[in-house]
Amino acid sequence: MDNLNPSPDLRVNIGRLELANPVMTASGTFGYGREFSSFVDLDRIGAIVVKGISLEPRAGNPPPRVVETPCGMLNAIGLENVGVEQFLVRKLPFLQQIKCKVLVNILGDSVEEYVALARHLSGHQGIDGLEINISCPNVKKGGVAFGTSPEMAAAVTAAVKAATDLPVIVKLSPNVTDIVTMAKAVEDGGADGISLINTLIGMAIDATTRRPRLGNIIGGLSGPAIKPVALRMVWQVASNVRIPVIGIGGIGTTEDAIEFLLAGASAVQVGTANFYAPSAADTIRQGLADYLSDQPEESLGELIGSLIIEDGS
Amino acid sequence: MDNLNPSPDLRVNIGRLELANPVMTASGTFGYGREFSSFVDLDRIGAIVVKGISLEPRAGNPPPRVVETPCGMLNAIGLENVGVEQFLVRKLPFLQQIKCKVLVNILGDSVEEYVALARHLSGHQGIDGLEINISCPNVKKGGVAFGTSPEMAAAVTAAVKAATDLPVIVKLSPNVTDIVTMAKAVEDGGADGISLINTLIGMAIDATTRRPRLGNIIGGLSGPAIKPVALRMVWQVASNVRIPVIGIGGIGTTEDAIEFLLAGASAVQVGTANFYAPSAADTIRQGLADYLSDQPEESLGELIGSLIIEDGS
Amino acid sequence: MSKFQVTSPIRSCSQLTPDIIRVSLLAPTIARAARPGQFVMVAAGSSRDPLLRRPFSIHNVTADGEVVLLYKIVGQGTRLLAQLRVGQSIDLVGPLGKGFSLSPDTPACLVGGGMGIAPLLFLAKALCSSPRPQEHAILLGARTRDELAPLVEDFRELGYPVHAATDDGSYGHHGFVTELFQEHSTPAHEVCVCGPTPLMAAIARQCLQAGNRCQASLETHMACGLGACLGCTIQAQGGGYKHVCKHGPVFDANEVLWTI
Amino acid sequence: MSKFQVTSPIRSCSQLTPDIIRVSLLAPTIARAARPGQFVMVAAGSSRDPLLRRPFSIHNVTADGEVVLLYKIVGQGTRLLAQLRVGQSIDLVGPLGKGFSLSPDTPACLVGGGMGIAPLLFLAKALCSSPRPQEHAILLGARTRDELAPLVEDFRELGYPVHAATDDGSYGHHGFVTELFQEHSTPAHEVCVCGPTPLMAAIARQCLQAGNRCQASLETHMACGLGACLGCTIQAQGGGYKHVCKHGPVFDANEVLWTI
Ligand SMILES: Cc1cc2nc3c(=O)[nH]c(=O)nc-3n(C[C@H](O)[C@H](O)[C@H](O)COP(=O)(O)OP(=O)(O)OC[C@H]3O[C@@H](n4cnc5c(N)ncnc54)[C@H](O)[C@@H]3O)c2cc1C
Ligand SMILES: Cc1cc2nc3c(=O)[nH]c(=O)nc-3n(C[C@H](O)[C@H](O)[C@H](O)COP(=O)(O)OP(=O)(O)OC[C@H]3O[C@@H](n4cnc5c(N)ncnc54)[C@H](O)[C@@H]3O)c2cc1C
Ligand SMILES: Cc1cc2nc3c(=O)[nH]c(=O)nc-3n(C[C@H](O)[C@H](O)[C@H](O)COP(=O)(O)O)c2cc1C
Ligand SMILES: Cc1cc2nc3c(=O)[nH]c(=O)nc-3n(C[C@H](O)[C@H](O)[C@H](O)COP(=O)(O)O)c2cc1C
Ligand code: FES
Ligand code: FES
Repeated sequence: MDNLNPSPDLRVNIGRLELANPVMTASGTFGYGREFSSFVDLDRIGAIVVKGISLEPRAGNPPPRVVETPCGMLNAIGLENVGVEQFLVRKLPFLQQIKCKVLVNILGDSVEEYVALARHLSGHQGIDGLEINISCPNVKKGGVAFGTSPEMAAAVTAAVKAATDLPVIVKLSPNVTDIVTMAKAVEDGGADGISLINTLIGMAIDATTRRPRLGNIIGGLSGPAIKPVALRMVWQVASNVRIPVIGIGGIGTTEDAIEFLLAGASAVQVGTANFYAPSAADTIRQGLADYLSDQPEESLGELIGSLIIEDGS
Repeated sequence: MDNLNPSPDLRVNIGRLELANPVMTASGTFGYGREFSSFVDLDRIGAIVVKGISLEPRAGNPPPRVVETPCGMLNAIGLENVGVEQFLVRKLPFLQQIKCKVLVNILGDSVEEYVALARHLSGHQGIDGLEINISCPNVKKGGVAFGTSPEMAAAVTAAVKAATDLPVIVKLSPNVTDIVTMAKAVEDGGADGISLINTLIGMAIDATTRRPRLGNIIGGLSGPAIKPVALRMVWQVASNVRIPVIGIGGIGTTEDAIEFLLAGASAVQVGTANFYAPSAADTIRQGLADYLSDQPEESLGELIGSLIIEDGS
Repeated sequence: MSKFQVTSPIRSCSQLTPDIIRVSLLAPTIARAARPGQFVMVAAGSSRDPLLRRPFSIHNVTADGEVVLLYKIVGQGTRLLAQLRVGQSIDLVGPLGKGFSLSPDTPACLVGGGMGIAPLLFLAKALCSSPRPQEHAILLGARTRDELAPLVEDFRELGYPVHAATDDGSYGHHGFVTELFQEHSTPAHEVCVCGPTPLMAAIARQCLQAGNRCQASLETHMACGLGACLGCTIQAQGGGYKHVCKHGPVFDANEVLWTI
Repeated sequence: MSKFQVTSPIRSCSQLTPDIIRVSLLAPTIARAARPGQFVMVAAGSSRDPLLRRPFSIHNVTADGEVVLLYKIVGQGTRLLAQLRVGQSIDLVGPLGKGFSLSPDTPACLVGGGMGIAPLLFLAKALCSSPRPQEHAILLGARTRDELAPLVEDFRELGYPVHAATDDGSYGHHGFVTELFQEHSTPAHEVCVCGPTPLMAAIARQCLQAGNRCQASLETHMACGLGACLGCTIQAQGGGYKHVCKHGPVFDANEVLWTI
């Protein structure tokens, strides 16, 4: 049987950012790309989002930092990173050599820090966009996370947009009552796209030692366990904003990726799956091409948001 | 080797409600008790919380109503129940014959409905307490769930308390930005205890049919997948309220139960585990007795909240 | 109405086709209590992924306490089950649900399609002791000879004549089992059907027209199998819902709202 | 620095004690690239529970492309691994991390406790070709004879004299391997230690005092093994953290802040 569509068009746009295909890797789960070069053809995936970068280097949290949970894991890395200066000197040169797009995930304690990061990171060949991690506490506002206040999220988005010409994606935290309000706030703030979800806040206890299993007590839950929550939020957000949405959360197979695309995501990020299946991003990229070659759609764009909802029920 | 503690005392109190042991079964996962009488000695578990009851019978949502997810499941039962009248006539007589405590989970569209339910259910032998499910939308307030507004949650708690002499437990929804604020609101409203968590909101899509897997599109996520979120919320709430907390979420083994007790729960509810391990409640009750018989503590009460947190880290 | 949870050693196990498997499990309590049309909930491994048990009809029970299942590998759970070997155990909960109810002296017409044939063998065995077994009609359909021939043999061994149909014509009638039904059923037959929903709906409609009593064994997604989760709903004739694990899986065809 | 992901058929598999297992896996690319002290990340089954791979030291490699692992059943992942049989496959990622580095003409003292003995066999084999192999000291400890004797044999087969200690005195010296170390190490030895943290900390301190160079192979929880998750931290001497999968698992003992 002939394929309906032998050379499917996998390109997608996130605002001005054009990706060869919708498969990205999630911040903090793919290092700076190089770590996976034995397993993934870095020239062929859609984009890499590098580990969150702050103005100054951060040492991160005391160990243990990771613990497995049912179909998931908790991490309390504590945003360990080399800082923006070292990133540009030590990590960017490798990233400039690969063909896929590179987004830098940024994090700060105040709006000013985000702005300074955006300035630092603009105008470098090899950096194609910024992803703002707003799950961080705003030290000036009593430590409330940017990602739980629509006003603060909109403010940091607008400030970063004003400071850079790069496309700006805002990454939402799922630990909120109303994800759609958050999404609309960052859309109004001028975001070029929205990525979601970051990790759910969780905890694990060792019944034998009677102690928390993480040095930081609480951590971020990721992996297949959270996929249903992520898919719901992506669907809700994509149905209510006009800017592109990037789906994240438990994506490990081609089928997972298709589900997020159907729900309205224009692209997906592979996170925890990189750990247990280091070639997952490559496999999913190829899987999407194979899938689409058997479908009536000629381009992947037509798949986005094409979930069929029976009415009347 | 002798047991340190050959006949451990498993009794716990939830306000005025004294339970023989801390193992309860979660609403909607244990029917009306009878369904599990082949697998669990109903005279020996701590308490049964029956399926949520409304004033009028409800037919529930169109199928499919359940779908499996990684280490979890989504349900969109839609609160199908026989209504309070039929509950009293058809279900209560069996519950009156068993020795464990019985809590009735109640749900409504308005404060008035909750109050009417509380009145209806008071003064019957065999009903030992009420658990208010506040994950329901408040029709009069534009459909916002009681469980996402501290004011509405406090109001419904206070109104139910005023309408009944029964102990009143309020069951919190985890789909909120700040679970501690919700917990304090219902504590201020006069709750005798707090149970948490209800299900996380999730969604599943069938990539082949391109349709949602649930008739209701979205549903509630339960099972081991959500345990880390539940444990975190129980720990946060138990550390910030003075009333007893009942831990719920992914509990299927004795170890799970101990973790929730260490985090500060005075009792636990076994939910989804009843489906895949129908004798889970019995196994956990026995497991707790065995565990405690090897520990220095003489009573289970001493275990509650005894998580060891190293400071300085 | 006794139900049991039993860790059941695999006694024997055979692969009828690459993806259809028959497995015999030692579970005497369940075997003794089981009635044709009832099912068991099977734990597919000890991991929490997959989390839920899978429902399977009781295909047969033996005098020495075995419960026999017949299943097709379709997904993660059945794939895991198929890896288990003789000597390893499978955890069963059962027997569950409401089975077929037939008056002993009325002739029955059993109609099975695909894996829907599974419960009918147990039913056919029970009917052997009825006054005039030769009046019963057995109509079985599947996609190909491979899938159907070994099952037809089992019914023939019980002494029944069997009418077979395959989609590809490789065995018996070339076509659907509904066509066999038009040919071989009589107005006197009580009809018991199990198979894909379109098959059951078609047979149910033909029975309604012809005035036959008809029972159908339905499938839905199930979480508990015990009547507790209320997840296994089907739409009932006249509005509202019924629960397959409790009111069924065998329903009088008139109780069901056939939407296909 | 090549790393591979390989679906590796089990070639052979033996149970040294009820909970210690040695398994040989066909993984030629990994076997060729592996250096003593490196590890592999092993997928324990195809289900997503457990989700993460498990790290295991490379116990040995063979000329015909086998990677040998030695592991103890301690939890869900190792229990699942132990169920696999010859012919079935295990998915490996490796070789990973930084192994031991020894100058070829310095005598070495290998100190292993419990499962920490695993990587030392591969190391000892590499040392066979050093100028004066008889100058190396091999000191191994475990809880009981059962756990230790078969491993000691492997080292003796390589031609080394081995000093053994058991906690219960059932084999070799009655006591700890640290006591053997005091007796048998010389100031000239480069020390390589792997075992429980208290053992490694004690050896590291003794080496610091005596002026021996000491390398220790550390364990932490790992999610990726590839340097990407930053989860596998240990506290470094002089502040800050190091990552076991990338900067280790073998560290110069001076790099590590020993907190026990
Ligand atoms: C009362 C009852 C009796 C059954 N008896 C038999 C039997 O005797 N032999 C047999 O082979 N099968 C039988 N089934 C169907 C069987 O339960 C499913 O095939 C099995 O659960 C699939 O599990 P899985 O993990 O392999 O597939 P999954 O990965 O769970 O699913 C694979 C595909 O099958 C669909 N599916 C899964 N479970 C069901 C279900 N319960 N109903 C409808 N679709 C489903 C899924 O949506 C998916 O498309 C019966 C079902 C019921 C409800
Ligand atoms: C670099 C490295 C090399 C190793 N080499 C070997 C080896 O050659 N042979 C061997 O038997 N074991 C080795 N281990 C330890 C091995 O990885 C664990 O025993 C294994 O992951 C346990 O998996 P499980 O699912 O059976 O246990 P789990 O159920 O995951 O855990 C059981 C218990 O072990 C603890 N644990 C699990 N993983 C680790 C870990 N990585 N570090 C410390 N504690 C842990 C848990 O906290 C728990 O208390 C090595 C570990 C590392 C980091
Ligand atoms: C170890 C680890 C580190 C992470 N670090 C970051 C980070 O630095 N910045 C960020 O925005 N998200 C970070 N995340 C979140 C992921 O990018 C992703 O949003 C989340 O893990 C959910 O996707 P998954 O289920 O596919 O892993 C991290 C996740 C993990 C597991
Ligand atoms: C099928 C199903 C039905 C439920 N029905 C109710 C209900 O009627 N009222 C309620 O408060 N919670 C209901 N719940 C939520 C559970 O009581 C429990 O809070 C939740 O499932 C988390 O616990 P678990 O992970 O142990 O299942 C239901 C859960 C499931 C799975
Ligand atoms: S499967 Fe749970 S009620 Fe039927
Ligand atoms: S295990 Fe992931 S960085 Fe070391």
